[in-house]
Amino acid sequence: MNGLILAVKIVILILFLLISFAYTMWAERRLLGLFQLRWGPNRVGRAGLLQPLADALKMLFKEDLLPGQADPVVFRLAPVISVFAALGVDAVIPFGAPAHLAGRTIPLDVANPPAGLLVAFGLSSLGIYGLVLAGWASQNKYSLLGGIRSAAQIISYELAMGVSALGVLMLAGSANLTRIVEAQARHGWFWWKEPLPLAVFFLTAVAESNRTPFDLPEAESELVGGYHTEYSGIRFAMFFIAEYVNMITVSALTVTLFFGGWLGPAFLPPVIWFLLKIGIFIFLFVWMRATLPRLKYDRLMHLGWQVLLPLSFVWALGTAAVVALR
Amino acid sequence: MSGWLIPEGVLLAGLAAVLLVAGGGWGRLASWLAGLALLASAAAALLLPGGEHPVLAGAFLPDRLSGVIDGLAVLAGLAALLLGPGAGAVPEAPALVLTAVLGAEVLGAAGSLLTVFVGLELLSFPLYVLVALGRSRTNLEAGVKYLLMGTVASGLFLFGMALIYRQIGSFTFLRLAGESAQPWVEVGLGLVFGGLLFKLAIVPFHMWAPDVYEGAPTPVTAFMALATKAGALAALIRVLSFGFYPGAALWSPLLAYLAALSILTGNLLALVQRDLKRLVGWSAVAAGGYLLVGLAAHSVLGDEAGLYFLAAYGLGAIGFLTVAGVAAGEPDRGPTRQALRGLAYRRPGMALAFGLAALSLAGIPFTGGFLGKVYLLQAAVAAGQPGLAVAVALGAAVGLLAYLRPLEQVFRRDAAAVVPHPAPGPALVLAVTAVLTLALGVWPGPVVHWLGQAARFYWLH
Amino acid sequence: MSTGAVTLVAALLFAVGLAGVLVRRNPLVMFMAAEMMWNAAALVLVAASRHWGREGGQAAAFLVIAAAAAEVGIGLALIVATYQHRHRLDADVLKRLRG
Amino acid sequence: MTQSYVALLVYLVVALALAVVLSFASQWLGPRHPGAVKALPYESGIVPEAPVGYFSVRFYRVAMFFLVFDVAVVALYPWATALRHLGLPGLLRGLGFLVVVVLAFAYAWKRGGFRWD
Amino acid sequence: MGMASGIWVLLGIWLLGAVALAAVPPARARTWSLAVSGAALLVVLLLAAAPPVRGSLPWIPAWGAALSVSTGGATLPLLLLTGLLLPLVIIFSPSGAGRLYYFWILVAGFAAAGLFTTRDLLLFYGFFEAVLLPGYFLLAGWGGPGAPAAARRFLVMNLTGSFLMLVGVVELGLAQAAVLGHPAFGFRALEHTRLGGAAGAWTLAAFTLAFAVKAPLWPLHGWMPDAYREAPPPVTALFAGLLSKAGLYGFLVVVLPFLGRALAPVAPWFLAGASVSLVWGALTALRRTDAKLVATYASLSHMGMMALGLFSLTPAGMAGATLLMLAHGLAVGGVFLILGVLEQATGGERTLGRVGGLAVRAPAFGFWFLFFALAVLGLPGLAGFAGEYLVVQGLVERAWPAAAVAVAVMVLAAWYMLRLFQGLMQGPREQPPGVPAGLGAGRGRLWALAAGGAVLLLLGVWPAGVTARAGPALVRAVRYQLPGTVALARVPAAPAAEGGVRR
Repeated sequence: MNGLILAVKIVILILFLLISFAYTMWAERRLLGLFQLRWGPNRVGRAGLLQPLADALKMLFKEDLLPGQADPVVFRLAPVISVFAALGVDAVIPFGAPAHLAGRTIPLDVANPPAGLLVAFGLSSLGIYGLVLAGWASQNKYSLLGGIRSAAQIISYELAMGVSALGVLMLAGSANLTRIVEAQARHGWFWWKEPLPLAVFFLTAVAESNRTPFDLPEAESELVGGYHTEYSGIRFAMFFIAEYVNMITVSALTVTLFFGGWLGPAFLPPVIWFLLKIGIFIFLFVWMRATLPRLKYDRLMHLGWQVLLPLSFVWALGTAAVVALR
Repeated sequence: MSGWLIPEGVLLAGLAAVLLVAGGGWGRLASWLAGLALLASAAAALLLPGGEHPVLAGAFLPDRLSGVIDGLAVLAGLAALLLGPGAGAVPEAPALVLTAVLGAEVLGAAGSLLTVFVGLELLSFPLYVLVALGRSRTNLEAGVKYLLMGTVASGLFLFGMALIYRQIGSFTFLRLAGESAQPWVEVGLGLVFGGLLFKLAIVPFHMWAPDVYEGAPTPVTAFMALATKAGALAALIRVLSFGFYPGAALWSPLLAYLAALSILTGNLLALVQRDLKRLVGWSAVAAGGYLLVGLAAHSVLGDEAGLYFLAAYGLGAIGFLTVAGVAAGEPDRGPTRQALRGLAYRRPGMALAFGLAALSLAGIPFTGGFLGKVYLLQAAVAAGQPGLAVAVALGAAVGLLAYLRPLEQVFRRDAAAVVPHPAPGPALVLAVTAVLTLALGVWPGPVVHWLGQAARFYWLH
Repeated sequence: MSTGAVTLVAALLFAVGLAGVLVRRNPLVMFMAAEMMWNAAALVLVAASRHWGREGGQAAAFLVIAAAAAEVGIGLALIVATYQHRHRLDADVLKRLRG
Repeated sequence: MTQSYVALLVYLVVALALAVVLSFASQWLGPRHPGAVKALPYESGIVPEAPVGYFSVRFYRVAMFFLVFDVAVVALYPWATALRHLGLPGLLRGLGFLVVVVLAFAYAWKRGGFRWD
Repeated sequence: MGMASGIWVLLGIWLLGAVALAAVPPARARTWSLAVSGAALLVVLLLAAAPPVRGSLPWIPAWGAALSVSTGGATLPLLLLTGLLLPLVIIFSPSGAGRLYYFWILVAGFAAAGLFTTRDLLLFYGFFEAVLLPGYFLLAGWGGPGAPAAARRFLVMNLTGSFLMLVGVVELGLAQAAVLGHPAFGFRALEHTRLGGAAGAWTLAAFTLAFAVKAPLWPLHGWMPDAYREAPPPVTALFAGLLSKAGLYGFLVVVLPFLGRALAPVAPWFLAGASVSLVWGALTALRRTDAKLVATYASLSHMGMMALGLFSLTPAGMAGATLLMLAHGLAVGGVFLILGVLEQATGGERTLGRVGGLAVRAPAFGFWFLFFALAVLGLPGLAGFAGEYLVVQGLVERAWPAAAVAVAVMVLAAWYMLRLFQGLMQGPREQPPGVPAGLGAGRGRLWALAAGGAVLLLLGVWPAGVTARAGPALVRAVRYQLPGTVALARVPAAPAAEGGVRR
């Protein structure tokens, strides 16, 4: 029975992620169109709703190129790692309050390890390997530079991200994501207690998913796509799957840590609340992409190491003092 | 008072200050600060009355043994600072030296395997960097080699430690002492010994020593000769002697064999070396063997002897290398015997210091090295290991030749090599090592007395 | 999983690491193999910690990880510097120092 | 608890399988017209001359900073989680640890480790 | 400290004299060294005039080791030898020698004086090795073309023996640790040692090895010919006259008193070894044509003679050997010094048959050469004779075959010594080209030789000056180990026998 429940949950989660990836992409293109006073994809299906499907099919039937000098194994491994890491994180994020079904309590997450936040961070860190290895295995100067840049950027911002989450851990007294949400049910959502960490967390989250204004690794204008220059077909698409799933994931994490996860007034089911909140953050992602220019590399690193990291450190210390002395 | 780990604390505070000063690029000020911190640490170790109670739940045992080790480590650190580590002279060098000394001090006061591990790594990490600091190919190679071998050795140590913990549920020597002999603990101890013997450069864990000693900048080699050995010896004394772990005595025969092997191998291979640093590297292998003689005796006397010999050996090696370094002139060139040609006529003072150091290393009477060997022989004979004593004697005979060949060059009259005047730092190091070497050899009474008390103390725990 | 089984796995890891150090010639790979030995130890520590119901082993494992990180920092720096010097990584090339 | 990890493992295996299958889809479905020029690295149309070289040592620096500081931060997680039970002594000990971390950070900053241009 | 201050002063003179050379201008080094050795000789003579003294300073209390010194027993004769020989060596030293040369000479004086006065085994060991260093450096630095190799062989052979002996030293020092609660290295304490069985045997072996190499005795003399030949003549004199005695002195004051119990059963083997030394040396001396080598092997032979005296384990043998050490040291030292002068004069040529007739050109040197050669072979009326007589007497008491060998070799000795004299001094007159007409020897050198000769003469007519004083003390020292020797001496083993010793 447990196995069946698990299987159902896994299938639902993966389907959800794949579908929402597709429609996040669609939504982004449509929104960008609106921001830029144009239409965006609106021909395939009603309002372009079938556009993602068309894109996917196109990608599937493209030729799969392998550059002559490339390391064939690593070259093929890299996108797998990216997608795997992106999908993996979502296993530990609770999507809603435990459901009661036929006398059983079913937690709405695939897995609930005691230190779920650490697992989430750990799995998401794996994603770097995908980018770096892609860059390295392509044997292309742009790709290599893109891969290395992405590694430097992601690990730099990961540090600030980790520190910004410290305050939440202190307040919740647990690294378990369900507990953190429950704690917010008791003490109120954490965003108003931890506004600065929230800002840092979200910013670093944007950087982690290589999104504008932190999309240096891809930087079409200078790196011709960066780490995925040499990729084609579905392998090329996989990096996009990873990017968009990451967007969803980090939005979910932000919501879980700072905005009470699935919590919300009872007139809507918790899962819907959760999805709504995620939607808001995805909108923010798109908004930022439409509005902000790309940072220069040195500015980016400076921001990560010398602004975000110390700021969140100081804030974490303050939180520590408050929590310990209360 | 040192029960509160004041020497270590002082060093840590000094380290912080030095690091910040070095970060600003004020290398000279960093050096002075580091020297000050070292002196303060030694003063705290030797002048403040020993706390002699376990600290932090037995993780530290600040007693007189730790005082001895603190003193020796500080000596090595001061020598390194005065000799000016690293040809490139990065401002961080003093901080690295300080960290390594801190590691040795932690080892000296270690009360648990975990503390030993921390001390070991604190000692090793800066050394990996210091060895490579000259940034020449040789330096870097030596650094990488040391790093690789050191990592493996630490791996052995760690796995042994983990096995012991798995069996008895604790890291502290106090707990280990209470256990009865168990096979898994024995296996763990074996691995732990492996890791520690590596630092002592005992055959078959000696492969790194000649290469690293040769490849490191001379001041760093000098530092290693005393400081790493001090740290490793302290740790081994704690593991072997402090705990009275019943199984530890079983290791004595094996240690005795390794000691004999190291002594003979080290001395024989020292004999054929042209490069003086490499010579010291092999002699370090032999010296590790000598130290192991004391440990294999598994007695108070043996531990005292080990400490005494260590002091004598370290001073000798520092003096020897200092002269070699000055004589070689360019920091990157390995000092060979030829660089010393005619030193006795060009720079009689340096020649005197070199002679004392070489004779002490060879174990000639009225130098510290001689009495160190007598001490060790006493321990071996008293422990009923005359065979080991004979190995010590034979090794000394071979080793003599090794040191004699450079010494011959010093007195050669046919052609004198150009040797620059030593800078104030090296000159001071030479003066101090020469005086201490002589003092240890001529008037050892007080030191012997003091060591006896130090060693007896922790055996009585 | 029982402590014994974990220890067995750790012992295997340890052996693999040791073999890697002894057999491979690329310093980077050798270094990774040596780190594997460390991690084997950390694994045993964590398992033993659970076995005894004491947190000491876990703390020790943490310490090991921290030390390993520091070591990797130094190790990579050295290996990269060597690499820049000779553009090839091979322990057989590290022959300037006989040994 | 073990159940959680088993579930996680199963999920990860599924995710991995999905990723692997997906990645080979184009290879099976797509056309194949290999060519010498196609196999060249793409450099905006210019024929590549030198092979891929080296990149700035700055990137290694970032890697090492990350390594050291990230482990330090991870070490803070258990402390942060348990902080409400530790009280003032726990706070002080954690601060002691932080002092060292901050010291290292300050040193790296002062020494110009974070100068990126 | 008290009455022992004379000894401290003596040691101080040597050591400070050597160190002070650093401040002496190079041109004055020789004069300064002569003054130092003269002052030392003066102190030795004063000590000889006074009754035996003994003193002790704390050194390493935890080990039962102290800076103990005394002038009793065999010390004084050997101290006299040191005092007399060193000025001679300095006077005969080459004029071009620098400060470093004299430094090592004075250090040799210090080490020898320390070795002969100390009464602590650890300190004894220290000086025993310290004696080697000046020998090594003098040989390596100022010797002939083959000197560095010879010097290395000298040092390594000797130190290998010494290092093994160090194990024996420690074994002895710890022998009574169980009783005393700490090690003890003082001679007084060691007399009571009861090391038997395997430990005793191999301790004895270790000491024997070291002392026999140092003396040297057959078959451990491998380093000797090269070293003696390659060293500058004054240094050879130092080796043959002084350093070689250190080995025998070791047998006398360490092996017999502390390991006599282990030695007694195997003493015949030791006698046999010494006899071989005696015969081998003599026969080889007869066959060599290099003048220096003849003297060298003669020396080896005489070392065997002295060893025979010691291993006879009789009072007469021990006293005779002591006297012989002094006499032979002076005499053979003189021979080598004069050989040096001749060598200088002939431009390095010293092959018998290619030089000759030197007595005509330098009658004074010819005379003194004959005198010292006769002293070496033990002409009645000179000190050597009394010594050899006593040795033979002791051998007759214990092992008459050895006595017969000794007497026979004494005849051989006459033969090779005269052969040497004739070959150099008489013989054909024609000289190899380039040999200067006269011998550039100063008047001072002749006076110095005369002084040495006077001492040999004095002791020849008054051997009791040495034997009466040293004998009883030597016998007393072995009373716990070799009761048989005491019985032979027919002197009560009471403190009264050493009545002259003061604290």
